[in-house]
Amino acid sequence: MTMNNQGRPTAPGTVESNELPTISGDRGLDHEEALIFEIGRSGMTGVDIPQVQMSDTKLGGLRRKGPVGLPGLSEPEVIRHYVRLSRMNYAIDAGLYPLGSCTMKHNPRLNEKMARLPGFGDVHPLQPEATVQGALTLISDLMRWLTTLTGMPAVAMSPKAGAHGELCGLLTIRAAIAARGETRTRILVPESAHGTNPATAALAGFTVDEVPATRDGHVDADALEAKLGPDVAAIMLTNPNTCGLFEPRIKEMADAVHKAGAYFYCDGANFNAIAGRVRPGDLGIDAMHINLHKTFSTPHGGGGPGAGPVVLSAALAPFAPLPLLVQDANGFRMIEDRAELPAGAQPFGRMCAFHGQMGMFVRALTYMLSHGADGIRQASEDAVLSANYILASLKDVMSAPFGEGPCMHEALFDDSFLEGTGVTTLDFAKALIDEGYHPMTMYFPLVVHGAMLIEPTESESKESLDRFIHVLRTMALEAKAGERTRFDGAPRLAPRRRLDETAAARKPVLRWKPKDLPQAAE
Amino acid sequence: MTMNNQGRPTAPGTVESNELPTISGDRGLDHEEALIFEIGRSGMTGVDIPQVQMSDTKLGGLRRKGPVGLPGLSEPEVIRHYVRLSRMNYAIDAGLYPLGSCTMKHNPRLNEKMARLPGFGDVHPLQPEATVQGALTLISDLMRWLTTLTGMPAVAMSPKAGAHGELCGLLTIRAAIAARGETRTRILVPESAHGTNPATAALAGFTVDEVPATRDGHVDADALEAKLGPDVAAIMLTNPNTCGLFEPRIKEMADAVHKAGAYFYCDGANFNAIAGRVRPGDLGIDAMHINLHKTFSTPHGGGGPGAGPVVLSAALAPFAPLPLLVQDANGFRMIEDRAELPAGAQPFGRMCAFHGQMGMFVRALTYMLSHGADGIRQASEDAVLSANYILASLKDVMSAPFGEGPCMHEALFDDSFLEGTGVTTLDFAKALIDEGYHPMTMYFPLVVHGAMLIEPTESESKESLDRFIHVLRTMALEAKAGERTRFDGAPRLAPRRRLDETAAARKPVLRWKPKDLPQAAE
Amino acid sequence: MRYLPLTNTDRSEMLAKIGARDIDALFRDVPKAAIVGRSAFDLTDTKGELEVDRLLSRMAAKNVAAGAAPFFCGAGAYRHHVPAAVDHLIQRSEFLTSYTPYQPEIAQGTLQYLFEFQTQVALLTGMEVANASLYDGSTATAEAVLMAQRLTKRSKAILSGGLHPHYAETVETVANLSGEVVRTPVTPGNAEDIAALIDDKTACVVVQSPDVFGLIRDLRPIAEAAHAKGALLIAVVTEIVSLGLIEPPGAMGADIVAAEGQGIGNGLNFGGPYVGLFATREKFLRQMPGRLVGETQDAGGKRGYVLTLSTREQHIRREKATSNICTNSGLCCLAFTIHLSLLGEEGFSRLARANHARASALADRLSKVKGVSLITPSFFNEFTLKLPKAAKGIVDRLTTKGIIAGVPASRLMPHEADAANLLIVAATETTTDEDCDAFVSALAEAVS
Amino acid sequence: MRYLPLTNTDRSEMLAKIGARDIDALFRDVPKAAIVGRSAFDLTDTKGELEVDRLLSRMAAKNVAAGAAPFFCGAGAYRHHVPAAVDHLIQRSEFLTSYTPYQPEIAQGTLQYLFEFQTQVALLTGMEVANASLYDGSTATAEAVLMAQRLTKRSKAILSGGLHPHYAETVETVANLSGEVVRTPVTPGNAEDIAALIDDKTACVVVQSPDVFGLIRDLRPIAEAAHAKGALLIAVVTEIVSLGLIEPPGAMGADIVAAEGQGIGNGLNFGGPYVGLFATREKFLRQMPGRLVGETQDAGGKRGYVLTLSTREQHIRREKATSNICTNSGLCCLAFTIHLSLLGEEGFSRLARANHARASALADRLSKVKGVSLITPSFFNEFTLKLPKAAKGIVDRLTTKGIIAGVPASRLMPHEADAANLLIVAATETTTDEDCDAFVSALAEAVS
Ligand SMILES: Cc1ncc(COP(=O)(O)O)c(C=O)c1O
Ligand SMILES: Cc1ncc(COP(=O)(O)O)c(C=O)c1O
Repeated sequence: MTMNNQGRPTAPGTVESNELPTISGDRGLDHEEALIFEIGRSGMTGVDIPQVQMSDTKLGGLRRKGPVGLPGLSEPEVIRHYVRLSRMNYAIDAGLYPLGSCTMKHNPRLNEKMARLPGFGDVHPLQPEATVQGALTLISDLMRWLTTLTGMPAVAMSPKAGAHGELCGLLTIRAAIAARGETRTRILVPESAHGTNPATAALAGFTVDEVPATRDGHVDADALEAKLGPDVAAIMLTNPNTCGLFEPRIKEMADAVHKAGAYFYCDGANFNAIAGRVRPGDLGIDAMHINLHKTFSTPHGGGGPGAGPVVLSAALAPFAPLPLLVQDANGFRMIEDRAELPAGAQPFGRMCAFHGQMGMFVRALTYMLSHGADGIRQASEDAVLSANYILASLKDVMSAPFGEGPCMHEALFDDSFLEGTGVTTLDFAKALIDEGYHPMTMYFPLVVHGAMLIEPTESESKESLDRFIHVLRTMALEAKAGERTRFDGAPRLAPRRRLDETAAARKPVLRWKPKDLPQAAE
Repeated sequence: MTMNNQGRPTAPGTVESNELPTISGDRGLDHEEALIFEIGRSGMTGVDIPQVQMSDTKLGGLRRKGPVGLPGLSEPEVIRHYVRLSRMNYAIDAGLYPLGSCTMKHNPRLNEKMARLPGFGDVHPLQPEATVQGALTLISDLMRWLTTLTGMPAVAMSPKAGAHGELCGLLTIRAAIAARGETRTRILVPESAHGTNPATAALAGFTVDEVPATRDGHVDADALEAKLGPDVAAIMLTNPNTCGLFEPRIKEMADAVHKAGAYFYCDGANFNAIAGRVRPGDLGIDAMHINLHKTFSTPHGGGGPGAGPVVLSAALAPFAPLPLLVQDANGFRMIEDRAELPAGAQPFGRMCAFHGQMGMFVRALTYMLSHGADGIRQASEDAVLSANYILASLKDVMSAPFGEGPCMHEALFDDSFLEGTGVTTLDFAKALIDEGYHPMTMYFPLVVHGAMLIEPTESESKESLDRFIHVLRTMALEAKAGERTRFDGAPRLAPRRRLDETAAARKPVLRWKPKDLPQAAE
Repeated sequence: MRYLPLTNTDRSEMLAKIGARDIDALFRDVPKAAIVGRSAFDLTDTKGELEVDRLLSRMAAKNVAAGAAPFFCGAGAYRHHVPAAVDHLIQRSEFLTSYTPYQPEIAQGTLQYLFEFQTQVALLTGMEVANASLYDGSTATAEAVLMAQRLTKRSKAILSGGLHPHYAETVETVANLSGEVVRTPVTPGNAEDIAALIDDKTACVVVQSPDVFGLIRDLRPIAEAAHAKGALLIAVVTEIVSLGLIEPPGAMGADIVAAEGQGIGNGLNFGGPYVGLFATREKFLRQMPGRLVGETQDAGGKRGYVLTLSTREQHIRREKATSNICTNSGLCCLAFTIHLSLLGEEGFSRLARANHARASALADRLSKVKGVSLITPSFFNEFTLKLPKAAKGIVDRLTTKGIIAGVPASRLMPHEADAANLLIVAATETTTDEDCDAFVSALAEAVS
Repeated sequence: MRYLPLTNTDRSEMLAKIGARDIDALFRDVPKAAIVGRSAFDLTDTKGELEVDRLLSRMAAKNVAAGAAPFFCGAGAYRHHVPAAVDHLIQRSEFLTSYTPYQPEIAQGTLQYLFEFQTQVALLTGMEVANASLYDGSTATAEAVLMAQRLTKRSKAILSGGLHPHYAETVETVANLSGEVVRTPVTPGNAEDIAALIDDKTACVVVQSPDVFGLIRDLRPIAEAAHAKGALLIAVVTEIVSLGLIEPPGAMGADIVAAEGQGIGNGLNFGGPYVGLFATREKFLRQMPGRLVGETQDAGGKRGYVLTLSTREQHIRREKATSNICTNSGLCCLAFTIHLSLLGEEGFSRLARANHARASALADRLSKVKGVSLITPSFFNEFTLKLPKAAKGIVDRLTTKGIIAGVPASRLMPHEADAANLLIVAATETTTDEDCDAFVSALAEAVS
């Protein structure tokens, strides 16, 4: 999930190190590692491919003239390089990852194994359909799980992540409106919305109209209804919302929206709070993306890949994008062209080449089959229970802007408890790093000052939650007591101290260059 | 390779830490981790197995009465536990591992992939031979590589590690002598020999007679020849020897031994120095084990598993243990019983159940096919070159007991360069840990005082060797200059400071016990 | 359930601490009517690993894996050998289960490999800067068109007929909203005269090389024509390995390169996840979509890496962002960058040569089959054949013989009448002589 | 060569530094005659990964994987489902490519899991202490006999006829050197009266339960008899999963337990590597073979683990060591301990129950086949059938039908005339109903 502190570059002053300097620069098991371009040398390679004879005659005179400029490394060096880099990373497998809005839950290893079965991992998107019936069956089974869990009649599978799903949803809505011969240009988006929502609305050619939040962290339903009008195409609501709360007036808002001839797009990034307990279809939602990489645990190391299927109401279903999966006497088939459309289908277009994130589909279905409907329900309950446990255990020492709770799967705090301490939300979060934890989401949602959004997920034991709570409580009390050592210049125990983001943005160095060439940015 | 400092338990005095204490006890990416028995709780499990109905009637009245006492953990907890533990380990993949006599070379990942092919990993040792012809072909191919590389006519594949191979070799010799109607009880073993040599000789029912080393680190051939006699069954020589030197008078010794009616057993742990360049068969060797987990890179994390096939001369071949792999019209067959023996075969017995370390065989053959004869030769040359480069780069600041070199694949130093500095071999080695390196082998071989045996293997780049040399040079110069800070109480930057081995041995605590039970050892 | 660490005892203790009667109390805000029970879902319950493994393995067994047959499909996804080290390394817990490197102090591993990835992509494409990936080649192409429209403040995008039809449709879907998209006629085996169509309303021309038929395109004249009219040239590459042998778009005047990176480090995966490569000129930096990693220093003076120029992105700029992308292709970048690090200059060029040699030899043999002709005079590892009958029928026929003969052009462009008999055939380093023999004889038989 | 980081330039620079003319100069000590060239080896040269992968995959394809057929072999190696997490974790670089934890400061990961492993083995077997593994069950049994001979200073070892013949031969091979080994007659389906044979020269009796035919043995009377004569009882377990349901040897008076741990965490691997489990009484500690990990503290007062009591071992005691073992089964212990940690009390007992239930149901059905009878009244997941014909022929016949029907007793004991018609059949949680149906009907047909 995005961290707005990234948008407020920090430039820490240099701090002197009280560490015993080593000769090598490495420290015990912590190795510094140069860039591959600094390690490699020419002539070396980590693969053995025979040098074949070959003529230029079929290259249209466009044979590459110069070298690419890639460094040469042997396999042992490459392995050591990436193993060392990996050791500089925090990960779910190493500890609690309470990054609000990101649902960093356990990624089961069985999912990885299944995704690597040659029958899934080594099939081509365009090989004859007779040879991929198993793959198409899997997609159809996953579609059934998604529509059943959401209580929606249809789902578009091709979107490659949540934001892509948002785009898919809005384009479906756009098409539906056009099919009615109308044009509607405005989309209502709460100020608490995730950045992708307004960005997507703009991308889809709509103007964004912000809806304020109430003092208790909900969307102001009255303000929203007041903003409805003939030019409103849709509202984009996140539910549970980005403050970790369920919108109590959601059905009422849905009715109002529909009455106004608009559609209700729901950002489903927080589906993990309600899966198996609440069906978005019952709430009057017309379209919702599901982040398979969050709710259904497909690993997205380093920031991806994801998958963002979009469930659709009956009103929107006909406008789903190509390709369309259909089943007939000869089995499953992907309809990739308008010429073969089933009755009523009016696809708005195509989201991407081929038919979506199959690798993620395999993992998500494996997750669903493993959990089952009962396990998915239990997971949601545990996620909500854990967030409330954290809220209840910390609200007396930290400040919960929306009071007593209950919350859904995320516990939100603001920085008022730090007022006057000189400790900022950033300091507080960075101090968590020294304690062996990944910080919570900071400065999001924007409706709360110095927000700290904690999403423990269902993957933590009570013992783990208790340890985390103990650390946060102690930190909060220290901060209030004016004991700042732990916070000033934190982290101290990580592979790096705070990094100078201002300098990085002022003189961007976005790639390695051979020493002789000047850095382009300079 | 064994470290004799283990035999001299060290008990460091407690040192006070100048570290910033954290609330959690964890420090950045370094997490402390409790025992699974302290983490788990009853009722929890990391697998979902249906509870089946079952009657006791077929259990002979011996159904388990009490629980086992195992802790219950969920999959996420188990994964986190082992990931955290792993992060407390040094490994080849993370850095140079110059552990003399252990040949800690790169373990190619392809080998792991091949060993996991269902056709190899999921076949049963006793399933019908018609269904395992591929597996038997693989063993036969590996046998061919081993006999060709060593220039020996036969090989026994079942031994499970080097020491097991030594036993196999000596039992073969014992059987050969018995077949001659003789009894010979004495085995000559150089004092520089690895501990497994005398231990194996004793296990095989022989008495051990030590042969001294010459001042230049070779076996004293004259002393050896003088010790030969009608009661000598064999000599056990390591070549290249444990000082990292090739025995120049090896053929002469072999001839003398044979003349005396004894056999020549060679410890092949150091085969990596000569593979592809020298054939032990040409040196008059009768039996030699090959540590596939060293020379041929089969991973043996945490101390195993290994594989120790034994190549045999024509004189010893008939006495190889069961099972025997033979090929006939119907393909390959394992002879597991004396009734079916081919002409001349007089197996001395059986080393273990089934037919050896198949998983290691797959990896070793993958290594051999990948390298090829040329690559294996190059690997040996690079291993020897790298060791000599280290010797040449350090001999002026450290002390090389056997002078100028050249050495083979290992560079041996003693502690005379530390004399009077107050820095011991142990301190010196432990200081390497803070520098990000695994220490060299210490206090072995015993023929050298305060030995430091460095085996870089062929897997390191020149840059990596240069960094290592720079660190060692600087350390040696500091030690000589009396700058002890780096050495006293090192390591300081590892997950643990020096551990109290004396206490561990005095009051052994070899298992976790529930708090209420007293530790058995107390 | 094996993935859920809370016991029932834990749950009640936690509820007690919260002061909630039961779990339902925590769902207080949910309209009662909207809370459903287990029965609302006609779905199975928890299954053990063994059972799930069996179910999915059976499904997988119903597919013909590319490696299990003579296999010649390309058209945007290519089967290459990925060294075992790649899959081993990307499964390192610290890579697999980390997320976007928002906390640089404990994400240097991810940040450094992304910085290396950006450098590799810039080098391959011959461009100045590259981002930290987009979803795939098709969405990267769409982003490129939108970026060109922003940069030129012009609306028209001209798409070459040689652009992969799926890519063209993806571009149209989004770019039509902000402007107009023109597609030039499909000219299999020939380069259409796209330069002629460029006018002063043109924001960009989009040309793929090698194109969807495998033909290698000379981008230089197009770049000149575009630049002369103040338009940008967007070069699309669907087989990234081709850049080991062919002149990079950057050297031919491309302003933006949008490419599919699947061919390096990533499997076929039935279409995804893949990795979108995006490179451009330094001066266009601030209009780039997607994440960027930059070099900087930490408070201790050590070199380090951070996400930078985020002011382009949705989480800062919201509706004014250069793109709505958030999650990208992290792990696929990692596979890409590891594989390319293993290859290095030497390995990469050998790989490219091996591919071209394979394809050339196969093309020679197939075009000797009676009634079959090669229509792509130049190509890298993929070419197009004209068959005497409809390609789809031939492919189906060969499939029954256990040969996956390639992609019928009609599957991608059903409306192009004269594409009906065209077969797009790819061969890579994984193609064996036996594969080729089987294909040649089966084709000969099928067309006779 | 992809695994060798030195370039030729590096090599000549290094030779220069060394002051050696060429590489041969470094092999100075090797007798000239003994230095051979490339031609001395009739072996292939370097091959790329793709090529090696193909070669070995073809070999592997020539075998019938247990998972690819109805499969009923046991007799010392058992097919169980190993959770995916196990293989993922043992491939962590820090586990896979580390070695014996000689440097405890940077090997706590290995040392702690070995300490946990020792605890688990002690708990499973019901003994006080266990070591950090031996090679496998058969060599562990041999070590146990040698240890008993040392402890009792007696020479005779009595092996039960129910002991796996490969184990018996392994014991004989080493124990005969130091004393005498007596094997009691084989009594399929019955417990021989071994107690009667124990005399005051007897160092130990070795009894396997479940025995090689699957029969569960009551060790209590044997332990009593042995102890009465000052001898030790060595209990052997070849299917470790049985201890989830059966009374542990420790509770029945065993002095030493030698077991095969393959059944937990480790695959069949055609016979190895497996993991030898070795547990005994605290008072025998100093005569134990193999490595031991113990708890201690570091200089900072933190709890930590080290290799301990090494004064028993070859590297210290040399010819007086309790064993010559050095390299053991490290990674296999790791797989074992991870799998067992995943199972926990609950999972392990369910697993054992599932195995017994499967085998019981199958035994019932097979023994109803005309002419077939069950000769093992008690068993865990493996039992023995008496067939009307030679078992080997039946097994071969069923093999042609794609069914791996089990292990003919004659394969293990060709000299036992009345074993000819005996078939040893195992069923585990991986055995499906379809597997059983196929087996039952095929057997019925084969024996009729
Ligand atoms: C609330 C919310 N909406 C949308 C998104 C975008 O989803 P994705 O990152 O999969 O594109 C996110 C992900 O961070 C999110 O947290
Ligand atoms: C010289 C020498 N001989 C024998 C051995 C024993 O081999 P293994 O550990 O495989 O039993 C070793 C291994 O450490 C060794 O270094």
